[in-house]
Amino acid sequence: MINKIASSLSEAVAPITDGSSVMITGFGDSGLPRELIDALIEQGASDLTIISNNAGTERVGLARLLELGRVRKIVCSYPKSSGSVVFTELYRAGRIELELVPQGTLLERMRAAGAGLGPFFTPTGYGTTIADGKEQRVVDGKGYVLEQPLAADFALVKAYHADRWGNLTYRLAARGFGPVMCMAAKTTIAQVDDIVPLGSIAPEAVVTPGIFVSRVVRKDAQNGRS
Amino acid sequence: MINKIASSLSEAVAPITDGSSVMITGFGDSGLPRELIDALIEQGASDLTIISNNAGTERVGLARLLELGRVRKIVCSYPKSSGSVVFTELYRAGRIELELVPQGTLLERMRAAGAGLGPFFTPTGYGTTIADGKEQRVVDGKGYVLEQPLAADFALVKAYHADRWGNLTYRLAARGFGPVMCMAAKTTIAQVDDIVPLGSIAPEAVVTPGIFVSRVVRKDAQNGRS
Amino acid sequence: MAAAKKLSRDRVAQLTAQDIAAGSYINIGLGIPTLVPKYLDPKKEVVLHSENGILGLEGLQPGLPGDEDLINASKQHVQLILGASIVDQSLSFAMMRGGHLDATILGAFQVAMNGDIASWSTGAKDDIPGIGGAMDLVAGSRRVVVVMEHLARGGAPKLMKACSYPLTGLGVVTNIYTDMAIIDVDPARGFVVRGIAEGLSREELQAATDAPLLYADDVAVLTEH
Amino acid sequence: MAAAKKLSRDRVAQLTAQDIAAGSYINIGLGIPTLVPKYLDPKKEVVLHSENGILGLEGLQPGLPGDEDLINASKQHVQLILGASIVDQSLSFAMMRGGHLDATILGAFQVAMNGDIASWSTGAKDDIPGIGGAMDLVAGSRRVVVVMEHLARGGAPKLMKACSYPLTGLGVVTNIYTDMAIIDVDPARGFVVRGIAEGLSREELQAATDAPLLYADDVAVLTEH
Repeated sequence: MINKIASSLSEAVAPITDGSSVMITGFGDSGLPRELIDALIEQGASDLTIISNNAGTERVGLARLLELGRVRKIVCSYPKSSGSVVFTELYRAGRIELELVPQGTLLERMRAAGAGLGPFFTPTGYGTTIADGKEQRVVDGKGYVLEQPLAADFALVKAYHADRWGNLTYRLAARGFGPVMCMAAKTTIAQVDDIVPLGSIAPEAVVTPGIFVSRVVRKDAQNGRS
Repeated sequence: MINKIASSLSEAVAPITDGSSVMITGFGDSGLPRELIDALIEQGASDLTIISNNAGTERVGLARLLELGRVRKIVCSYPKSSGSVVFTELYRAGRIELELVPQGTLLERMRAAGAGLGPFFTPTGYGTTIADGKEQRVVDGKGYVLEQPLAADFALVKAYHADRWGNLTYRLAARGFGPVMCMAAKTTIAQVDDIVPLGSIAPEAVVTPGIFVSRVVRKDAQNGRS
Repeated sequence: MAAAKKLSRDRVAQLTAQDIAAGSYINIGLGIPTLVPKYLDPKKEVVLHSENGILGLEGLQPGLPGDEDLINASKQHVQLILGASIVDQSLSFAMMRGGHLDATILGAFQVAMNGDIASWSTGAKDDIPGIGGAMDLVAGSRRVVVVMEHLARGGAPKLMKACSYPLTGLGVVTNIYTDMAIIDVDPARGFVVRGIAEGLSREELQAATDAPLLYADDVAVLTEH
Repeated sequence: MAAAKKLSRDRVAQLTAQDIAAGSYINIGLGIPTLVPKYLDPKKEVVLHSENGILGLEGLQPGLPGDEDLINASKQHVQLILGASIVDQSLSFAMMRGGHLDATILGAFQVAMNGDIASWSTGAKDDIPGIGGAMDLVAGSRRVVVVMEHLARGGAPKLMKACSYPLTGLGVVTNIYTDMAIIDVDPARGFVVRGIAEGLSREELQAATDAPLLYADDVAVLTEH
């Protein structure tokens, strides 16, 4: 019997090791898997590479992970949201590496990895500093930059409902980066509001099929509880 | 007011001109926009390039369009289904051009066009005759073929429900090629079982947003009827 | 130059809104563009796009509680309108890069007469860089409409012969709305003024602009009301 | 070679099914592979994938009417199981090419000792070519399992030193199940037999095979029942 349900948040993030690359969903404060991030903070893995659209705000969640010195490098499109104080401090002090990627390119690089494609040409950033050191090519009069697939060891994903096979739905615009990150990570861990019986999610309403998901956990599943 | 509803099938296909490229959804006999194909047969446009997974069966629908000599070229992955008698006759007689494309590459080429990407590297077909004349590259020990985006003038799509903005749902596996073809064609024409009031399709249940759709028509909307 | 000759931010937004065709799909960026939606005639059914995967949104009605899972690119709470759809973010960016949006309306640090735009970094040493969706938006939208103040805060021109800041996109800007003028970018000829703020002379406008200005046959006089 | 020494198509399918791990995601191709699902223990919850966008399907129960919008890659009517999901076809192929399927089980014209597979064209002049999803399946699946008769209809070998027909994929096949043997493909060493049909000698198996055969330490004797 397929059973991807983890009985606690700490069990769900247990396999993350030092040096791992970790994708984290979210757009600003929307779609963040807050409970999984807190479990990762508690878990202790360090020397992480974080792939996420933003770099955290205030001194909680992702920003707290940064502040604790657990993140070696961040790959993101927009680390300067108001309130991104921790990232700003670390970056100016030269204590964190930044790979800045246009948001659509970030998504497409993850999708390429998840879909088994190799490098691809995108018009985004052609002729800009983002293209420095990359192959550029003009096709039919339009300029393109060659970008590489981006995979990760883990993805922490905020979803809405899951069943024991890992089929997922998302709530409103929290869908965001979820479907693409689920494809691009070797191990995808999704936190959900509710775990429902197999068959409760209509086949046409499944947004991310369980084949892309390794573990699901209720966002309120504390240690020792299921 | 946005109103993409065509009052008849013939009105829906009216803009298709001689020499057009036309994508057609369907996998075997599933997901075929039969009524739109019949309207295209009646409409008369010729010298067409058809982009579809298969090449029609028996002597109806797409096969009938071929038999009438209206198709110059077909781009597909599998033209030899049982019952593909018309294609076989024309192909052996040298009276139709065939561009054979692996199915995943066909889908990905259309998606690239719809998503504004340039050429991309795919592992599919590396080292095979499909790669003849194409750029090949080995990245991290894995071989890839460079494939080009594939756009079209029109797409004929079988969907299930639509509203006046062109938001679409699909029924079961008839979803198939629909979402990708809607993106890749300049003008997308969708036939549906039912046209529903704006707002009837829940925002999270929309599979193809109206931005990718130009016209919708009920599959039983005959000439002069709405 | 007297401040009185400049149009208000709201008036610039209103002029921008008036030029948006009915039924258009539009992305709205930060800065003055955030004021554009309130001047869109609802009868035109202009559909707003937000890069995080929302098509068909409007500002949250006063008094309603915000929903964390419904925000726009400026991170403001929004609400869905009838006909709205939610997509994953890669499909949202396919809309942008794939030429499906009729226009993107955004601010900029600088625009060059060849249509180059610089909007993401001043290139300063201690600048925290951030691109977000801007490079994708300008790479694919059918029209790239810049809405901004004509001059930078210190009085430096923003409409340039060539941008000095790092570029967001090359040769992409089609139209510019500022507090002094409405200017089209002609790929062959450069900046072509088609509207000028009331009371502002052509000499004054040129003095506030780094690149040479051409004028359309019909130049509208832009009044505050 | 006596036909009695060959395993039946159903037995080959059964042997294939026994080696599929519980909870696997599997794609099933045409030919003998279509017989595999009926030998899968339902308790193993093996999830079948169909390239047209179905994950979680089974054969249509006798007496039920087929639904045109629910077919498999062999164009047979199927039905969904609990936990099934429907996706658009580009996502379905992302599953295949992206390494998300645990195995693809398909037929072939020829397999070479380096793992090359030829399954889509005999290269004959009047052959109507057709690729479908085969090239994508072999390009990405974690295991590529070929299930076929050991010899071609005319008696020619199908397990080759090198394929003579146009290739579907290079160096991809991991395991082969035939009516004579179960053979693993070792990238360094070539064909390694780990099961041989009861009553068949190693000499007879080699005579039916173009490429040299190695043997695993433990070679199972494959009985019909």
